[in-house]
Amino acid sequence: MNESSLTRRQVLRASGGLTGAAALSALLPGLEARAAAKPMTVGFIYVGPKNDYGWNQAHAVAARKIAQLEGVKLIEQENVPETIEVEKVMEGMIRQDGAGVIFPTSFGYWPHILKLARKYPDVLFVHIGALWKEGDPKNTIGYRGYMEEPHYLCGVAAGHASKTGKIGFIGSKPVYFIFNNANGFILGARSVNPSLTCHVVLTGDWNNPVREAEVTQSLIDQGVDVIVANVDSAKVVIENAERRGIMSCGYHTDLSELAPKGFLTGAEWNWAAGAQFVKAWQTGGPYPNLLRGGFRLDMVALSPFGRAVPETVRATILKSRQAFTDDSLKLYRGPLKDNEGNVVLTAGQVIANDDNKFKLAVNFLVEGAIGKTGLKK
Amino acid sequence: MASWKSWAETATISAAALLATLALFGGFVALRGLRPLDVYAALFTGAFGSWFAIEETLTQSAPLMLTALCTALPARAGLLVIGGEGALVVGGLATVLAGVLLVDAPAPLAVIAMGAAGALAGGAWIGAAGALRHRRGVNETISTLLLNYIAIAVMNHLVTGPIRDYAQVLKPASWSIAEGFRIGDIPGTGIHWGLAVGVAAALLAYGLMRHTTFGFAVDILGGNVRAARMAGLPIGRMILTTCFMGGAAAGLAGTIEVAAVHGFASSSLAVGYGYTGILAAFLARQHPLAVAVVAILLGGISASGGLLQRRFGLPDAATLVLRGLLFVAVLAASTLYGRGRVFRRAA
Amino acid sequence: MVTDLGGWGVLIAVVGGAIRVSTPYLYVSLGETLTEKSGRVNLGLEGTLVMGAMSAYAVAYLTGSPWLGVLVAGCAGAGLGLLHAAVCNLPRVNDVAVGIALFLLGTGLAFSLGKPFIQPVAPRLPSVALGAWSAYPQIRAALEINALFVAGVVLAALMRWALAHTRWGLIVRTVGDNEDAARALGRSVDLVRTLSTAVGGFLAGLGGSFLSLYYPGTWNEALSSGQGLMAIALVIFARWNPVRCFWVSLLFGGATALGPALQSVGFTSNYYLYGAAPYVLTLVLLVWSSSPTRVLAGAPSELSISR
Amino acid sequence: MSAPPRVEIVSMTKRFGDLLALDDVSLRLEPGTVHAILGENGAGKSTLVKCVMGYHRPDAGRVVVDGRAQAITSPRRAHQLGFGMVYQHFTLVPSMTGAENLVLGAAGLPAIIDWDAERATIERFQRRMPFQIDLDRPVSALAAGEKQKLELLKQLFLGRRILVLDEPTTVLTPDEADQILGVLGEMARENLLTVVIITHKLREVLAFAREVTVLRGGRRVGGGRAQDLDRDSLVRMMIGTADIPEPAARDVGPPGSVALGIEALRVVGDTGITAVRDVTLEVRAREIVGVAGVSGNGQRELVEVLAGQRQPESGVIRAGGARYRPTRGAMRRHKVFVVMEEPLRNTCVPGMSVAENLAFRNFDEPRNTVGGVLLSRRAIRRQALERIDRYRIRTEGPDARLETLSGGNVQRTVLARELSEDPAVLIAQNPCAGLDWAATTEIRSRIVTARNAGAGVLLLSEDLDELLELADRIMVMLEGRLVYETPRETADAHIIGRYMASHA
Repeated sequence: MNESSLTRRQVLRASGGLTGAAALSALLPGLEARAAAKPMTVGFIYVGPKNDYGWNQAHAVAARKIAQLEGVKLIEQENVPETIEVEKVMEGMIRQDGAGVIFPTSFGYWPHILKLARKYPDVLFVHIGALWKEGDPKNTIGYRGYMEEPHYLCGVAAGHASKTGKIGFIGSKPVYFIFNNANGFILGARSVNPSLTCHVVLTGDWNNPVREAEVTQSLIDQGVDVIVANVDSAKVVIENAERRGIMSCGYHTDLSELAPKGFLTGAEWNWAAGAQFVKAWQTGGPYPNLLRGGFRLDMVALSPFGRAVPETVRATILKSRQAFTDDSLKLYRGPLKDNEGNVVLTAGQVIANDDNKFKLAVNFLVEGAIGKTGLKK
Repeated sequence: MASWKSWAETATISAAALLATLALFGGFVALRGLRPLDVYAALFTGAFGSWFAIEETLTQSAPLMLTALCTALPARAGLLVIGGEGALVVGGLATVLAGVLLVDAPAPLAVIAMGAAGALAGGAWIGAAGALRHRRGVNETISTLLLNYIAIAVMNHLVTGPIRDYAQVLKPASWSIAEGFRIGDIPGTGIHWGLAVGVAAALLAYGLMRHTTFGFAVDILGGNVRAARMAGLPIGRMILTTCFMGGAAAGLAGTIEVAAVHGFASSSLAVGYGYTGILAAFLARQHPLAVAVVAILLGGISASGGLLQRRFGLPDAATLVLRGLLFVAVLAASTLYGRGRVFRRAA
Repeated sequence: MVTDLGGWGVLIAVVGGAIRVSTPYLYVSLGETLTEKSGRVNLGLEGTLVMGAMSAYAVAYLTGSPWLGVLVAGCAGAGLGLLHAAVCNLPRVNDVAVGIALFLLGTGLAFSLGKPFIQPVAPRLPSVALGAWSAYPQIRAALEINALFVAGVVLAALMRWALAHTRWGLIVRTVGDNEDAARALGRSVDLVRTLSTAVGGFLAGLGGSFLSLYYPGTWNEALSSGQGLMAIALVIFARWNPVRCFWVSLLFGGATALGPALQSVGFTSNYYLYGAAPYVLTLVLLVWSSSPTRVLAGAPSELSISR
Repeated sequence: MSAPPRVEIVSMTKRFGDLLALDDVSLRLEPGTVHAILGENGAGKSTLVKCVMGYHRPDAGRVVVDGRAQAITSPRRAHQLGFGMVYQHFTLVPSMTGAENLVLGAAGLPAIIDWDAERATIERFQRRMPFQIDLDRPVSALAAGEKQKLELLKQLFLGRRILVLDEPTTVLTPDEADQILGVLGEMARENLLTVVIITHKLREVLAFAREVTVLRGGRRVGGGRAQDLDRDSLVRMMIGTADIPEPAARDVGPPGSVALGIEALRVVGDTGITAVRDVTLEVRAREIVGVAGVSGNGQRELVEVLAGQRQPESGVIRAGGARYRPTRGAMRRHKVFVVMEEPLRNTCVPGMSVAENLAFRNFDEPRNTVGGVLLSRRAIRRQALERIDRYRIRTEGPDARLETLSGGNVQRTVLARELSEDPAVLIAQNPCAGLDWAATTEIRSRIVTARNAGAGVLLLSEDLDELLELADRIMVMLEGRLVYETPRETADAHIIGRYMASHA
């Protein structure tokens, strides 16, 4: 029923030099054509509380926007674990509430989505991991921003701001996107100060405030003076950093007001494309099954600068952002060594920013990182 | 376990507790400006109102039956074990290891071996707490609580390193078992075979406790350990056996989670089935058959939780409140046993 | 300028972490000690702690006064304690089971009522800079102490003294050690236990307010990682002695801080195992100190778990 | 010290459900007298006292103190009026020191206790007392007699003027009883105290009381000045015309081979203190060996070891000549059976049915099972019906929960279980404690019958009269040791009593 053969490459090829939303709109004629929008119930499933100042809130914000679409009714369910329960929740939304589009917004929901998508071909499942591959059901979409790009920009800010030459990255679980983000942060910082080091510490949980706070304190005791946290909600880390008088970068959503003194900037999602998928589904228009992108497709964003970032640095960062947007800046480019001295990329080797396969396989931390991925090389 | 009179007594008191719970929960939702009757109706619809709802309820209840036995069986011998969560986790881990080791075995054999491994690991886990209790006098409630944390930490450690499947990008997870080893749904339903395992375990436990000399001996032990010693019963063996069986049931729940739901071990094994199982065991007054019934009731509460959220905007924790109220009410009502004159008169 | 303290840094971080992390442990263990001294076990302090954390945060946010939040947290805890006591006062009700029930109910209520307060930022409790003398920021940070911690230390000493030197202390111990004796003295066993459980709940509520209003200083549903559940183990560990509760809490805080401290100097593997250290430690000490033939020394004899 | 008040109890009536526990009982306590309230278990003695002490609220009746009717709504009110009670089961707090226990009950106990001042007061007080106790040791470390003395000391320290003693001699040796009751009698004569003794023992009444009130079935059935009453009339009043089974006659003749042998047994108690020290004894078939002793001298631990409820530290137990470890198989092989006090606590499961409780010994024998594994509830029920009938257990039926039976019938249930299978060894510990006259007589008679049938009986009892009536030999246990032995023929209560009190 849908023209779903559009792959990511086609999307990108088609979008050419256009940017972000404009490119997307061009792709989705339904949006312009204003074809009769079917009434549609849209279900959002969150893995935690939807106002967590973090991951779930970023999705809840998108959900609010989608709810404003014509004919759309929003239903939501929070704190759904990545077990059979999410299958039952999705089925409940379909069968009890008549949902036509479902946004299960946790990475680990994917296998459960695949199972149900085959059973309910009339329902669109939009997942926030870019895991769709040929052969997966056509009524599923994977989309996700390249968060390492805004992390690179945060790193630039951190590199300028750090006086000790030590910065910190607090991660949750050892999965590839956490390490991409860490690498982006470190590469950005070392682009300013090549001798800078970054402690990479994993808490082991998506959400464990006491351990997050304790890691923050310990890092600060080690002399770290800029910190970013890749956990479900970075609130605790940023507040503790602010209290100890060091600087911090945000994640997921705009956290600038949590740290009026020390907030530099932050890496944010832009899940707005979700609305396009809903419209396409309502109107029978085409949609991609896999959509990945960074600044170029407007799928990530940068938080407003904090007081601690001087104008000159702001300009540098914005320039880098523009370079991501026009694809002139590549995150991974040779020569590049990992933090154990192994050569990852030789001089002249460049990884395209949309090389999804490379990024999914990232199992190393770049030079300057103190810490291990624990992943098999 | 006795005559129809005690059944009638149990039924009456349980019904009273249930009504009190609903009344209190009605107050809770009324404070949020909702009409209690609407919420009750949604509770029922979400739990039993359609075949789909019933399927969901039964699916949710399957692991609860098994983890409830983890508390109920040792409780019959007088021990308060709260380690179902940990036993489920180690059971799941053992299942994965068995499935991966036996990758070339014929599927039926491998499934049986995985079940045995899960049961054995869970049984050993809680059995260890039983042994510590008997040999060293270590309070089993506290030791099993600690063992929960330890099991989850060990599982997290293993799936982020030693047994991690690095091809799996979703989350740190173990190697997966072969697709052919997955146990599917009961034909014609959307309910996986775990339900059958749960019901079978409850029936088996009931038969053992009610109709064998071992069950009788356990009743003596649970009723009065001094009387059991005086009767020369092998206390240590009985404690170990009941703890092992309880742990084995929870371990089987881990097998089910791996073999029917996930296909691998990950932090998604520890989502609270063990703790809800404690509740189920107490609501069932540690009776193995009642455990199955209560598990379905609790499964229904979980199943309808989604509907309450989506229809009324109630927070997800409302089901937790409902379960907590139910638990408090049932415990408070336990004071009524033996009070009603009707139930004391000769039959 | 920050000085690199190397290995000493780890030690200071652990000590600082012990002080930061120990306060909730201290309050729940003192509360549980009092309750158990009166002959009851309250396994529901996790629910009380979470409820305290939520209500403190909510009230601090709504009124702008963190200390009012602390007070309300205590009252919420006392309320749950009263409920525990009221149900346990009924004959033939198992207090351990009631504790588990209130664990569910308390967390359920806190999560339900706390939804609107996950996002807002509430004013935080002030701290006292005990380390101002030091030139090292690490030491200054480690000794930045909240009044609740100081109050907890004083309370531990006070409770120890009160159990031996006040009328109430003697009465609580009597009720916990020999119900018949208490009745013979004309004391209401139920009343004493009710009050002890309520005060125990009050203290656990205060412990929760420390979590949400001081450190880590936020409210969300993962805020407590079982500090309340551990209360019962801590108390056994401390042999029902309030002053030892303080040391045991510090030990637990230190064990919790050890992992992050090691991670931050580059030992970044095995973090899950570091995280389990407090539990393994408790289990080992429990096994070591228990005996199959005699009751735990110091245990109140009316306690259901020590029989 | 002021004189004790004049107390009148008028028309006291108390109902528990259907049971009329106290029916219009009146009595007068003259200041400075020793007044005995005599009656069987269940006669209403404790109910009466508990009404006066403020534990129960009477349905009718009043207490008049010095001419003024007082509503005694709580024990504290009773204490204020000067009533104090010494219980059969100690009401001392084991983990506290003697001094703490003394101070604990003080009416005007200040919120903050000045221990130096309190200690000085206590020392001044104790110097006036006829006996001394180390008040710095925790009560758990005191011997039974010392605890009883401390209990008395506490009452006097607290300024109680009307002292109620509940069965005071169950935990005192005859000499201690003589001493303490003597002291109290002395104080009463000096008009410092009024003493009320609750008892079912005639000896105490006749030896110490000036006034007697006899209760039966909740009613006052007689009384008056002790010197006007004799033993027989008191017994008649106490027991009435109830049908009392005849005591079984003791077969004479030499005892048989050794049924139970204990060598150098050491046992550690709950608190880690050695409770039984190097006990060695033999019980022969057709013999009852009695062990006397004040409660708390290791008897409980000894019985627990023999019953399999406790592990001994060292020592050997033999049954029928062979090494005996109390496992189920050995119990069955050597036919070792046990009857203990407080059966609901020690030997039964209150929540299980009578039939189930009757089957504890043989539920796993072929006749009660199907294939040795499955339980035949029908067979167990059949066995119960037969035993209920033979042992005259009064119950609603075999399916009634054991806890619904009266104390005597619970103990009959235990006897039915323990005596039905021809015991070779019977361990009995205070088997009649707390039971009424009829049950007591019947149980004693069944024990003698078992002996006559060939059992070796080890009878540990705190009731010296019971031992003197039943035992063929009597030993005395003190602080975990057997310190005296005498055959029945030469047994003398006073000599035994002295050994119960100390090594003399």
